[in-house]
Amino acid sequence: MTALPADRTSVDAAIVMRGITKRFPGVVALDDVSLEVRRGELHAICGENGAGKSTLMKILSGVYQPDAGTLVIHGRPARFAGTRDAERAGVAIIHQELNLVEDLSVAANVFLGRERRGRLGFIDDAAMEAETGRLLEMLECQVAPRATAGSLRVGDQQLVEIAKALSLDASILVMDEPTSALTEAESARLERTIHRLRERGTTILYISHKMEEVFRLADRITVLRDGRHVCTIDRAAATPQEITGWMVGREIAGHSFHEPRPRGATLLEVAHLTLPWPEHPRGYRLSDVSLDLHAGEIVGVAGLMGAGRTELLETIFGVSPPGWTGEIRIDGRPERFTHPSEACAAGIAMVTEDRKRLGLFPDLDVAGNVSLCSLAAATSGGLLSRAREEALVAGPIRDTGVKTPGPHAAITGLSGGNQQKCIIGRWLLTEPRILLLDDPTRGIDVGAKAELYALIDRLCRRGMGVLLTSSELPELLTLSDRILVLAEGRLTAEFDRATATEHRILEAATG
Amino acid sequence: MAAFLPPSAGGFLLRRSEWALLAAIVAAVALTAVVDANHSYWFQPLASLRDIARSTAMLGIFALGAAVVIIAGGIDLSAGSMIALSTTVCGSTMLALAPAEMVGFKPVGGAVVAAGCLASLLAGFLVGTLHTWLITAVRLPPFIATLATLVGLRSLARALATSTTAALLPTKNSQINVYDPMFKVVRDNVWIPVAVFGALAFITWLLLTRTVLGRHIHALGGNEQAARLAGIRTDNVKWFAYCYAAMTAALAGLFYVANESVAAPANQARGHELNAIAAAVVGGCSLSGGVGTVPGTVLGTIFLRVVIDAVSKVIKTESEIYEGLIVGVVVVLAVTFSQVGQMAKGGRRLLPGALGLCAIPALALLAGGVVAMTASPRTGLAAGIAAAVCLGALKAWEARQAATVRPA
Amino acid sequence: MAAFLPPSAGGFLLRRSEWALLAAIVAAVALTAVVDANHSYWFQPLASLRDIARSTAMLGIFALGAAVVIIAGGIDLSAGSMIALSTTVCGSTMLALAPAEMVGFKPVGGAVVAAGCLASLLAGFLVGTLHTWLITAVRLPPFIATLATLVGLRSLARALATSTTAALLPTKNSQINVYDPMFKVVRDNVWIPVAVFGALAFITWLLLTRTVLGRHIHALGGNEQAARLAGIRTDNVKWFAYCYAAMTAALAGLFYVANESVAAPANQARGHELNAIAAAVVGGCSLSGGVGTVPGTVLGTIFLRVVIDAVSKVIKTESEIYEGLIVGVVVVLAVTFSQVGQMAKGGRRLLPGALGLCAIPALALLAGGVVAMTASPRTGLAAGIAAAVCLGALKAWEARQAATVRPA
Amino acid sequence: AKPVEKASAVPAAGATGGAGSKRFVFITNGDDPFWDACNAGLVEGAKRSDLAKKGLRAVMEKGNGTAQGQIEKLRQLASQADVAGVAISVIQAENAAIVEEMKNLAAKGVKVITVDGDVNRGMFRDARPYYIGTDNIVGGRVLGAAAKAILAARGKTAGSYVQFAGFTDNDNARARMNGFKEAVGEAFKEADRMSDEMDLARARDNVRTALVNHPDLVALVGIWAYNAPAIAEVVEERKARDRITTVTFDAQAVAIERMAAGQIDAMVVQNPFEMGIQTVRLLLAMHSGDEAAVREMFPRADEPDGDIYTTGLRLIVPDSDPLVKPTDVEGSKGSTEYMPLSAFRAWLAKYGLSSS
Ligand SMILES: Nc1ncnc2c1ncn2[C@@H]1O[C@H](COP(=O)(O)OP(=O)(O)OP(=O)(O)O)[C@@H](O)[C@H]1O
Ligand SMILES: Nc1ncnc2c1ncn2[C@@H]1O[C@H](COP(=O)(O)OP(=O)(O)OP(=O)(O)O)[C@@H](O)[C@H]1O
Ligand SMILES: [Mg+2]
Ligand SMILES: [Mg+2]
Repeated sequence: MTALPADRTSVDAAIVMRGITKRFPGVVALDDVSLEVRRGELHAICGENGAGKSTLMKILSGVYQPDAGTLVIHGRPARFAGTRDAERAGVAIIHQELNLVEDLSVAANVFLGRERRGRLGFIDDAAMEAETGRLLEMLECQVAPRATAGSLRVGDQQLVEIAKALSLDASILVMDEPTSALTEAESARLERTIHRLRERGTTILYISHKMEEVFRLADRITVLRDGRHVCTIDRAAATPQEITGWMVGREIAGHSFHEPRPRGATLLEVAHLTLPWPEHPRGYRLSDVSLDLHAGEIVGVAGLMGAGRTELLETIFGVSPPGWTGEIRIDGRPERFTHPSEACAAGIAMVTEDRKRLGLFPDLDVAGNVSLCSLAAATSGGLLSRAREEALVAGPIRDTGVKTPGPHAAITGLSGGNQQKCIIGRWLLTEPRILLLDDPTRGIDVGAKAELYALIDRLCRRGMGVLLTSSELPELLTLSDRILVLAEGRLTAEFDRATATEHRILEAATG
Repeated sequence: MAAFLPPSAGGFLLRRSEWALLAAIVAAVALTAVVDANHSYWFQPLASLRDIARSTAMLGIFALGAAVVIIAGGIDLSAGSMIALSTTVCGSTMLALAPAEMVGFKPVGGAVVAAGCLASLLAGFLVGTLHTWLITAVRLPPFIATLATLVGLRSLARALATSTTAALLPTKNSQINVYDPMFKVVRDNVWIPVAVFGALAFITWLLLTRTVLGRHIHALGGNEQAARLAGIRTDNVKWFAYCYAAMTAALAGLFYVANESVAAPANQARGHELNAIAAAVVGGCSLSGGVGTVPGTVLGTIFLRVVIDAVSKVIKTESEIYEGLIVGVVVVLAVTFSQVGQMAKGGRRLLPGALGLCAIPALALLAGGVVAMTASPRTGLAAGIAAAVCLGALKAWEARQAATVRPA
Repeated sequence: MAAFLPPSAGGFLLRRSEWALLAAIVAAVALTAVVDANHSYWFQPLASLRDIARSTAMLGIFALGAAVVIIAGGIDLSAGSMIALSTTVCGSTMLALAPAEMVGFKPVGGAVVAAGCLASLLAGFLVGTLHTWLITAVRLPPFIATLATLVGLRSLARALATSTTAALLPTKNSQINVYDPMFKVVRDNVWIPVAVFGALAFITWLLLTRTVLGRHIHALGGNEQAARLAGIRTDNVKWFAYCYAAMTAALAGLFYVANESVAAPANQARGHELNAIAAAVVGGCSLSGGVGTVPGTVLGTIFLRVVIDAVSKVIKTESEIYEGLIVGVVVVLAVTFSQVGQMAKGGRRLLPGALGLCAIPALALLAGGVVAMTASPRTGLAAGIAAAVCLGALKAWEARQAATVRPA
Repeated sequence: AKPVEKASAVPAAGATGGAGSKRFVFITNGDDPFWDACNAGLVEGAKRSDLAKKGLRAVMEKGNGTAQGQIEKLRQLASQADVAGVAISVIQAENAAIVEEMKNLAAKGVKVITVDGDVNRGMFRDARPYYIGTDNIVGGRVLGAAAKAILAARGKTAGSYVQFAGFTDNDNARARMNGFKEAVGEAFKEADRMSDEMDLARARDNVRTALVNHPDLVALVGIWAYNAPAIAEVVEERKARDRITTVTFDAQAVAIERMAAGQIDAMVVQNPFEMGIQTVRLLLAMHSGDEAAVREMFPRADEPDGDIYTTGLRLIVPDSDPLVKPTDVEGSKGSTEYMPLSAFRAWLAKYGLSSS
């Protein structure tokens, strides 16, 4: 590890962190991390899940206080008791996870904690809404400042978070995976904003799991591993392979999925599926969508945020309200699932987006989380047996390569990638024939991603049909045999592996 | 509030659901005026109005406090006990300052009365502080913290009453009579509590909709994590909310003393905290926090009191037996009503599957039983059967709906 | 349970916090045995044991139901009223089937008794169904749904009692006396309720830790949306949980009848739902759902009853006045105690900032006041000052701690 | 009374000083000023027959208004060695469980008597040897007769009345109500019996409702102590004094003021103070096996109803031209004492009482 020797501290350093250490009950999140960020540069921070990136940024922005170490902002030693102090010192942060008050308006959210007062000290909504309007314009985001944050979709919510940070016009801006919930188009807009900020001389710390992004934007790159500073290097001097190598501390097999998979019988047919959406001008979430899925095939569904990919999968899985029309056939049998349990019984499994909210059971341990959907197999004489359960989950834990101290470790102690593997393992136990994956690698590091890709490929070769959505086109291009494109809830194009390119897909997706 | 509303919920001055509530109130009054055998609402409007106004004001004062806590994402179960403590503190203080007058039922003088009232409000502040401390520093869930004080404060009040009277009166007493003319004035002039309620409602409305603190209360209730990350001192906001609740309860306690001319901690205002919470919820406050308005809470309070009064007017004898039942049903209906809209849209079924099947006898039995007991067994039986049939039909219809959606 | 525990919480047979609770119980008993002027625990262990065992069993039976609902992420405020309804249904049924015997205080026979008990349990099932229907189909928050039944069911029970007695007895009566010898047997043999409680606890433990349904209950409480997406029929799981709660309450109601030889809906078991919830929470159930154990709940119940009994043994005169206060304090301490560990680790401050400053007088006043009233004013003053000083010192120390962390 | 009162006013005397001394425990049915007067009686009784010297104390335990409360209280006492005697005001006269617990106590050698609220003598005559108190039905009759007289004096020959109590099915409440109904006569119709679950706000609302609901209302009857001020105040508030006759039980301090202010026409007052005194006297006699003393109180102990010691009733009337004359209540028997308000107050003052 290469901590910076004191003498080389350049005068134009915006941030100097020395020997930062942070412990949480059970884990050392950061261990003696030193880091220097130059004024006006865009400094990318890379690392696996749980490497300590967010923790370091939270310390920089006053959310956490370090157990040891010092922090110097613009040459002045700083110690933040709270986010307020950080803001005063000119540090603003866009957090990894959304932090919006859904019942409040967009404007109220943007100025939360820094409300504008009018005459008599009463709150001045008009001013804040006007200001918010300007900020959103700058982000090229069409959202009414008066709209309630909860009514927005994920992408717009993320943009509101960004507007929140911009409204501080801070000299140092931390972005913790700002694009993890954004699609290419939205990411592009964000990048334009970033360039504008840099022209103003804003220093930006940028965290992302998307390598191409990092290499497009960053001046310098710092790599963290297991809470330790591995190295800081100029982008020009590094290659993505090196960086990922440093991140995971090993070489990642450049797995190739291109030897063709045997294509089996038709498992799933969707014909003229239309899902109404009453209280919305568009009137539908999905309109006249038709597709089919064969055994041993991976079909990718591309689309901008809000295109209706989740709705498509949810409708197939029986989650959506019963109002939809059209036809869904499983093995040629028309089905109308009113509850996920029916879909499970028919051999369908769905790995949902938003792991934390829709996938994890924080109070159950790893075994409990994995075995949940196939507990019947863990019972003897009607009662659950610990031994049987352990035996049951051992398989999927091995197959998916979950790194866990043991089957009875707390799931919350695992890194995001491993949690996701547990959830996939949960569904593999049900031995599904159709696997619906809704953005399975969101916020998961490259190492874990590669392993997941390999896993998905293996499953497919076993004759499983996979319907996959992703907010990352490269991912779709790597994995899918065919790629369908949704735009505004309508099916606008279908490509096979040969004809698909990022450019053509984006064209179709933007309608 | 308007600023926070999704357009759908919006409306002129009040939200949709609040207009509905208003309509319900009017309907209830009209219905009572007609059904009531001696049409008291029609012939003695003033008397009835005075009664409803008084009881509404006395409940509303601490219902506002309850609403603030609920909007801030908490809950306060201790209001009833806080009221008992407030009455006792007020009584004890006055007893301590002017024992002779208190025993002799003579006026104790403005200063002493003021002292008593201030002592009560101070007690309210301290209790609110205690709650906040338990919740933020000790990290108890609000439900538990205020559950503990629900039991604790009443007992404290009783102990206080006994020991002060034992020390200052010839005989130990479990309650303290308050006979000062000032309290009598308050008792005789209904407009006083009503005015206080109105003023408090206005202040609370300003606070919640037009001040930064109010915005922070909504934020805290809506998403505590986000509020903290936005640099809001959530602990202080909570502190305010719980003190506001406790002090409004203390204030209400003073009106209890005036209205009942006694501080009787043993069972004064016992269980009234639930009325307050019910009023807030009927008024549209969400127990998950972040949502709620003052107009709603006020309307909710009026609605509750009107219904209770209507019951006692319509059912002439032993109305108190049926009151709870009717209040319960009405609360459910009121809260349901505010969602009927999206229920219809969402294509939700009211009697789904086996649960629906078992719910039918439960509901029919309930309906039939109530009618049987209020009217005659035969009508009750009829009503029960009728209910069962209707529900059965609904169930069948819903089932067919679900089926017809399937392809032939 | 062990299967669900983060290792830290684990322990042999019981969790850490449960061992602590056990220790607290032993301590309380030992202390009482010593402090109690006539050392009843020492000289008449059996009598005391019998009382505590009986009251523990009667509370525990429906505390288990409360625990199941809480673990499933809900809450049931209606237990007390459900008990009243259960006693009344049982009484009314027996009265209807054997009016002559009931009036003449003669044995009514096993069949009639059985009918009465079954009717009560059926009522429990229907109420549980009603709750689930309100929560899942009508989409009311559990707090509101069960708050409504808390008010409604008691009123229903009273109406039922009055109307049945009016129909079957010479005089209308709002309570039904039950003299059947079978109930007397239950009343005289404490081991019966205790055995039932034990069996029920075992069944509940098995259910929660060793069955699929139990696992689903935990999942539901931990993350409802995810549970549904994992193909769990969440509505049915809720249905079970609420029926379990209501039916355990109904079962407890039968023991109330036996124990009090009367069905008196007006105020039987009023407010006991809070004891049950308190027991579950003291026993480690989290009101946010997903967390909780049967051993914990059982220990929590024992702890509560032991404390209450101890109070009445130690304070010889007017113990009932101080009971609530002490119970409140003890509940707070018990729940706090289970977190002291991480409090120390987390480097949390007990008296942070201005809130801490204001909390000091509140706590000191509380301590001083209680001592003053139980002992003498002078000692009270002393205690109050002492408390204030200690807290002040703690505050100062914490402040210095916070300061020293900053670099010189 | 003061010094002694002080001594017992400090529960600590019970908490710590209790070692060695034995207790007479008085279990009430609920918490009401009525019992404060009774407690004063206990203190007075203890002073008269200086219990302290005999290593005895008389203490009061207030019930919580439920049968279960009394049952648990009795059980707790059963497991405490220092309980010499128990006096209980039974909350449900026909409650078998309470009776059994009383018998259990007796079996342990504890002297058990009933005061104010007796068990159903027909069924449970053997539950206790003696009863101290007043026959509530007689009280009801006296008040009924008084009301009848007053109404007549006001020229009212017909109309309806409403009776108010905490729980209308509580035994002494029912006895009083039935007694009143019986004595006031058929001419007047009982419109309703309203219960308020001891909620004071509720008590007032009930009176307001009654005034609105029953246009032909001529009289309001307060059965429990706190109903008196509630009725008086609401009647005053409604300016209905001219058409409403107010008669009540149990003179709370406030009620006395109300009568002085001319808002209550007649009160039937039990004598809780006397009950307290006699309770101590009887329990002491039984405890020390002093047959003579017991005989003194119950000369006809072997006769069917020789087990009742009546502490007497008082009919309190305003000083200035009361509408009810002593002769009016002669008919309804019982050792009822006719007493003008001033005399009653003098009596209260004598023992430093504020209510009775
Ligand atoms: N509040 C917390 N309490 C306990 N442990 C925590 C907390 N926050 C983070 N950790 C732990 O600290 C380590 C670093 O977490 P952090 O979120 O910084 O990783 P990361 O690099 O941001 O990962 P990702 O790429 O998934 O965001 C992880 O092991 C995590 O489990
Ligand atoms: N909770 C919600 N409330 C209102 N509208 C919603 C909600 N969730 C989704 N939508 C709308 O439904 C449509 C589909 O949204 P959704 O986010 O599922 O699309 P998507 O293609 O799945 O996006 P992604 O999968 O990348 O999140 C969008 O128009 C979105 O605005
Ligand atoms: Mg992170
Ligand atoms: Mg989606």
